[in-house]
Amino acid sequence: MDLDLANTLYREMLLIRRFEEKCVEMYSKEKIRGFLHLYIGEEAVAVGVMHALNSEDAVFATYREHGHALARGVHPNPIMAELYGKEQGCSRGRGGSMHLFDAKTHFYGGIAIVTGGLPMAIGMALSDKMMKRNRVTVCFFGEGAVAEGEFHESLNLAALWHLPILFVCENNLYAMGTALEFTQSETNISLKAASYRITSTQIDGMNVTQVAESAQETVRQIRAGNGPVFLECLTYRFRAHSMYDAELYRQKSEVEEWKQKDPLVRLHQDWPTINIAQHEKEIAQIIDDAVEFAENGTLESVDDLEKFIYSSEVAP
Amino acid sequence: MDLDLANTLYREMLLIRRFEEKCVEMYSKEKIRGFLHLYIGEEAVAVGVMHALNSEDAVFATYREHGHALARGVHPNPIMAELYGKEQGCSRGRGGSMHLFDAKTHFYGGIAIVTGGLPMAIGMALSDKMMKRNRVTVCFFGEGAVAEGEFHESLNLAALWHLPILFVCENNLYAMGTALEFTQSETNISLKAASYRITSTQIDGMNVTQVAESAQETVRQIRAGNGPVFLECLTYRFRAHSMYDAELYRQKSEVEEWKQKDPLVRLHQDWPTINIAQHEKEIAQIIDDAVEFAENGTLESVDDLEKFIYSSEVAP
Amino acid sequence: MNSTLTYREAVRHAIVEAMEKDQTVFLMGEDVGHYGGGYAVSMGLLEQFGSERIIDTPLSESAFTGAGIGAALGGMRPIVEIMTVNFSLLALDQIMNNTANLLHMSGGQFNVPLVIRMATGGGKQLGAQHSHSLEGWYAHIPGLKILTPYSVQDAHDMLVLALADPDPVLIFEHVLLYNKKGTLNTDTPPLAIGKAKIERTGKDITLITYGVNVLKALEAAQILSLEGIDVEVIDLRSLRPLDDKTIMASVSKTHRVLIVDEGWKSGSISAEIMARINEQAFFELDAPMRRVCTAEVPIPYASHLEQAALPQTETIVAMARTLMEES
Amino acid sequence: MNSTLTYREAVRHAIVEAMEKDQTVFLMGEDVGHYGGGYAVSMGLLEQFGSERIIDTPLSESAFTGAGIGAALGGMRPIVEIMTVNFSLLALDQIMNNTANLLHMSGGQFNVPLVIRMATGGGKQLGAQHSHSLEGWYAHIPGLKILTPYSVQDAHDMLVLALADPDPVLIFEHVLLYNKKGTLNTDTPPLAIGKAKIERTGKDITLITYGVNVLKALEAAQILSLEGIDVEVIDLRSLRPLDDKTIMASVSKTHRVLIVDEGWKSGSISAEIMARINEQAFFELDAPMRRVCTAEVPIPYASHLEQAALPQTETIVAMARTLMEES
Ligand SMILES: Cc1ncc(C[n+]2csc(CCOP(=O)(O)OP(=O)(O)O)c2C)c(N)n1
Ligand SMILES: Cc1ncc(C[n+]2csc(CCOP(=O)(O)OP(=O)(O)O)c2C)c(N)n1
Ligand SMILES: [Mg+2]
Ligand SMILES: [Mg+2]
Repeated sequence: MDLDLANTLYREMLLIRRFEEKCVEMYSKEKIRGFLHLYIGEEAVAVGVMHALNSEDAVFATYREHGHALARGVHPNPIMAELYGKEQGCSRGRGGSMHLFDAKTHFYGGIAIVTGGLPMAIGMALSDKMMKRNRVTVCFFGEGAVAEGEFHESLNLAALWHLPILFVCENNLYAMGTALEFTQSETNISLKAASYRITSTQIDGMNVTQVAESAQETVRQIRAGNGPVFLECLTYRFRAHSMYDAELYRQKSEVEEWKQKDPLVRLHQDWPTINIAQHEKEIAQIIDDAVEFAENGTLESVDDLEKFIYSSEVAP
Repeated sequence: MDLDLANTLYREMLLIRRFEEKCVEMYSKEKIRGFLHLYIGEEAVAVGVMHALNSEDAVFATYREHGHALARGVHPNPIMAELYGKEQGCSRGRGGSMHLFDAKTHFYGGIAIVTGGLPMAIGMALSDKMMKRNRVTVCFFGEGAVAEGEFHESLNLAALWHLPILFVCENNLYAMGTALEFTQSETNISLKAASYRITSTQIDGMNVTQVAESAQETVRQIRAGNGPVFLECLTYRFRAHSMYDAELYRQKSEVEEWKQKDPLVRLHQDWPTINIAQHEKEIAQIIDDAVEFAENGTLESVDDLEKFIYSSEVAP
Repeated sequence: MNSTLTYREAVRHAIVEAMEKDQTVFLMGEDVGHYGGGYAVSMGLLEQFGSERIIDTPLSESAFTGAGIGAALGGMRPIVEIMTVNFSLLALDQIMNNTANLLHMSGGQFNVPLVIRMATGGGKQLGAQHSHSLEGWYAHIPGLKILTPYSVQDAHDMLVLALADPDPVLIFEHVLLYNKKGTLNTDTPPLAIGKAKIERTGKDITLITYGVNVLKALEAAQILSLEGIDVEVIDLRSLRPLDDKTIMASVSKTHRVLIVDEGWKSGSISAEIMARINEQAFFELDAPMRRVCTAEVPIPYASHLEQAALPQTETIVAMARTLMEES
Repeated sequence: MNSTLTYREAVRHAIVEAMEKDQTVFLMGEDVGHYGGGYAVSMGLLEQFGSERIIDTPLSESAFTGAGIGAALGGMRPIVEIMTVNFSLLALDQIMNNTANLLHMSGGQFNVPLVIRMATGGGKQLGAQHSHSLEGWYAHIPGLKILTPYSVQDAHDMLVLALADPDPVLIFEHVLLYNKKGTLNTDTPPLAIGKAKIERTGKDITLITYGVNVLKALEAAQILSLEGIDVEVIDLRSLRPLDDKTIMASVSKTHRVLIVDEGWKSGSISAEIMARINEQAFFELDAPMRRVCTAEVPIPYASHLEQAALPQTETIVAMARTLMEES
């Protein structure tokens, strides 16, 4: 870690933070609709992990993936345009908040079925192994996913087939309104992964330095052919699950406590010379540009509704 | 354990053995059709476990469930009639080998989707808990089931909800033709269960004494309100997976080795005074009766085909 | 007693009633407790009934649906809530292989009095993995009953009927209906499962639909009436069983058929209704039957695309006009 | 080159050919390797291609089907074998929510060249959890192509076509066909996906079917011809897309329609075909269209009940006679 890197990571986290704050604003202006799951509070995870990847690696995420898309390097403009439902969006406006996709950066979504992305990630890693590509596939999901059968099937395959895959569990303590203690008989998630003989660590997901360093080392291991790794990142979402959520299931004081661990504040404490004002300024511009880009975007023609059901035209 | 009990257990195992040998005979005479999964070699598991139950307890099994049905006390006549497809069969001839059901003995199948019975067993145990019935639900399945997502979802619920349920894994080393090492990254199955904080033990499934004693103790624990228990029984099937199986996936020598551990022989070694000849004689009679019963059975009228789609008549 | 309330409240009302009357009734599903339900149907019930009867399950659709079967076999009356129809795909093994099969394949020994409720349908810009309408698809499965309440009254009554039924019943609640207001009368007995309801009588066209599209159908009928086209609107209420009698009686009167449903066109319930009318009332038809269904696409997020994909009042009106011109 | 072989061998032949020609093709599924395949399709392939390309998966239908998607995205050409259609219910999340949706919901970025094969159908006394016919049901889902090879030639050709397709293709192999013998010609190019095939020309009735029922339909046509009823038999080959053109051309000739399929009647693919004929060729019809489907029951084990549940040559003949008498 050095100041340059600290600046980079800070800036990326700040981009996510400010981008999503803008999303909230635009949601209340009804520019953005549908479900909108914010990543605010959890920025260190996506930013720290993505930092360890190279441009060829593959990423799978969930419905809470604005942060992942941004950290992966998907341009803010097509993301904002996507949220606006415009054809300049990264999924042509068809996906919305829960279905961001970007072929250029190998960003495979934006899968909104909890654990739905894991089996696909397994297959991607399998193709890398079969094709002898020295690539890593990273798959993000919440701790709620650990109760789903698909999670277990996937971890078993990864271990059994010794695949080059990194599982990143964002343990933010709640699955919608259901606390971890109501979803898992074993609340130490990293132990669940270990039960598949997968190397598994629990780290502080509010500390981007730790995430970045762990990810770096982990990805190195995976590239070296040592098989899958599981990182459990302890984190917290500062906002509601989605835009509709009475937050009856947690105490305000708990939220406040976690806000003390804000990953941006934390990194700034460690690196007081980070040039926050400069970052804020530049990012404000980026976000203004993204909004402008989205505002100026066009709507996909309704005539194209049935385009891309198949690669070429096929009658039903 | 005393000689009486040894005689009982021996006799029950022998009944399964001879019953299934008769099934093979009748299969080659084409009296029985469809898939026929034999339990021969694994008798100690069902017999040992069922011995620990009382008549109110509930049992869920798989497609390889002749042994479980017999050990549970379902009468051989309706079982054989079922295999014959007769309306005197325990499922009126509609189920066949893979779908034996019997309400009287709380025998809930006969579920032929691997792990398909586990969620139902969870629900049964949940109903017992909610209704404050001091009952145990037992659920049998093979080690192949451990790779299925439903297995994990079910174990988690059992542990989380502290249910009065006994999981019995019949680890016979193969799932059809796929050896355990190809289906599990962690081949010690009892550890998988333990990862849910479920009390879990690995026992010798070829030794009916050990199975019966473990089950007894285990069921006592469950009835005492200590939550779910998992018993992994190490066992082996002496025959093909079903009637169609080239058995290319295992060595003849391996089969021969395991045959040395035949649970009937083993029990006889421990209790040399078991009256084998007498048992053989009586069981031969029981099986002849079952065959006669099945032969004399009648076919359900084709007019009743749509009966029992709903409890009362309903147009589609 | 008559009261005015929302569809959501009507469902909740039915749950509360049932749970107060019958100790064996309970609700389980993801976020039904602390969160108050994905669509807020069960808001407040955890406080009222406690966590033993309002059970927040982990994300385990297959296991908790299967647990519903087991609990039903064990004498309870579970109401399983699956948050959204797409997630029910994770539970299909339990729904088809076990729930639907069990009574028949056990030779009549084990009926499964299980109620499964789920939110269905598009229109809220939730995209391809949260907006499908699969109720017509589920209606293919023998052993299940498939209910699609449209009115506030039915939102309540169908849950009551389902809980009284000895067999598995799936109830599909359209996401756009939850906030709809209407009248609930709790004095008259509910209209039985399998009975369609004529929402508007007419003599020119039989318009058959269910769920949220009853609204659009009634709107369309209103517009068409100004043009002198008199549409009879039938709310199917139940997709399995289908009320052939009511359908055929109407067709014999109007001789023209228009079907509206939110499933994808190919293999939709509309196709099945057409097949039956063809089989049972062919010679009554003056013109080809027509249908307005959802475009055969995953529902897109962008509002204009989503609206273009779903049946609309205008497309219904246009199709009705076409239908009147044919002979 | 012409050779005589079984349907099973024809599928195997197509797999071998493809794997020899293209290093990215591989086969995965339960027991495809050491066991040789649940229905022995892949017998010997493990020895030929090794365990890296003939992959015995654990019992994890959802994960290995989803892994097929991922591998396809990663540039491989996976053939996923699901042993029996009922087990595919465990993979439906991956099949519908991901496989079918991905290209559209990603705005055209990610096509999924995945082939899924599975055994389907009844007739082997395997009971309610191993005998369903869900191919017509799957045909409801946009984004998928649904193929149902009947002939030995198609058993081979459809796999070739599927592997050449940029999008997901599901192939349903009827369990009763695996031992059927026939001729395979590998010189002529295969008939494209989406094209039906007229197996017998006739002028009185259009009999539309697919899969194992083509056999029964041809038998029925033979019997009916002795009575002077001349039946045209169409093998659909593909249930999605459907070949409307071939169907309508035939209907315009015969004016009478009989459809046979092994799905449960309500919501069957037969219903969809009826709906389309009604929409596209209504005025060509001289009589109501008729269908012979599977009884709406889980398939029972006992042979006489199973046979009673499934379409039979005699029931087809009887329905055709009825159809000729109507007008
Ligand atoms: C299979 C499935 N079931 C339910 C849902 C509805 N749902 C969306 S997010 C969510 C909670 C997931 O929690 P977690 O995995 O911890 O991720 P988080 O939202 O906390 O990031 C639920 C229940 C879904 N999308 N998919
Ligand atoms: C979901 C599902 N997938 C596949 C099958 C086919 N199948 C039947 S038994 C079996 C092997 C199961 O092995 P295991 O659980 O170890 O039980 P065993 O047969 O050894 O007793 C398979 C693959 C099935 N019945 N259900
Ligand atoms: Mg979470
Ligand atoms: Mg086994």
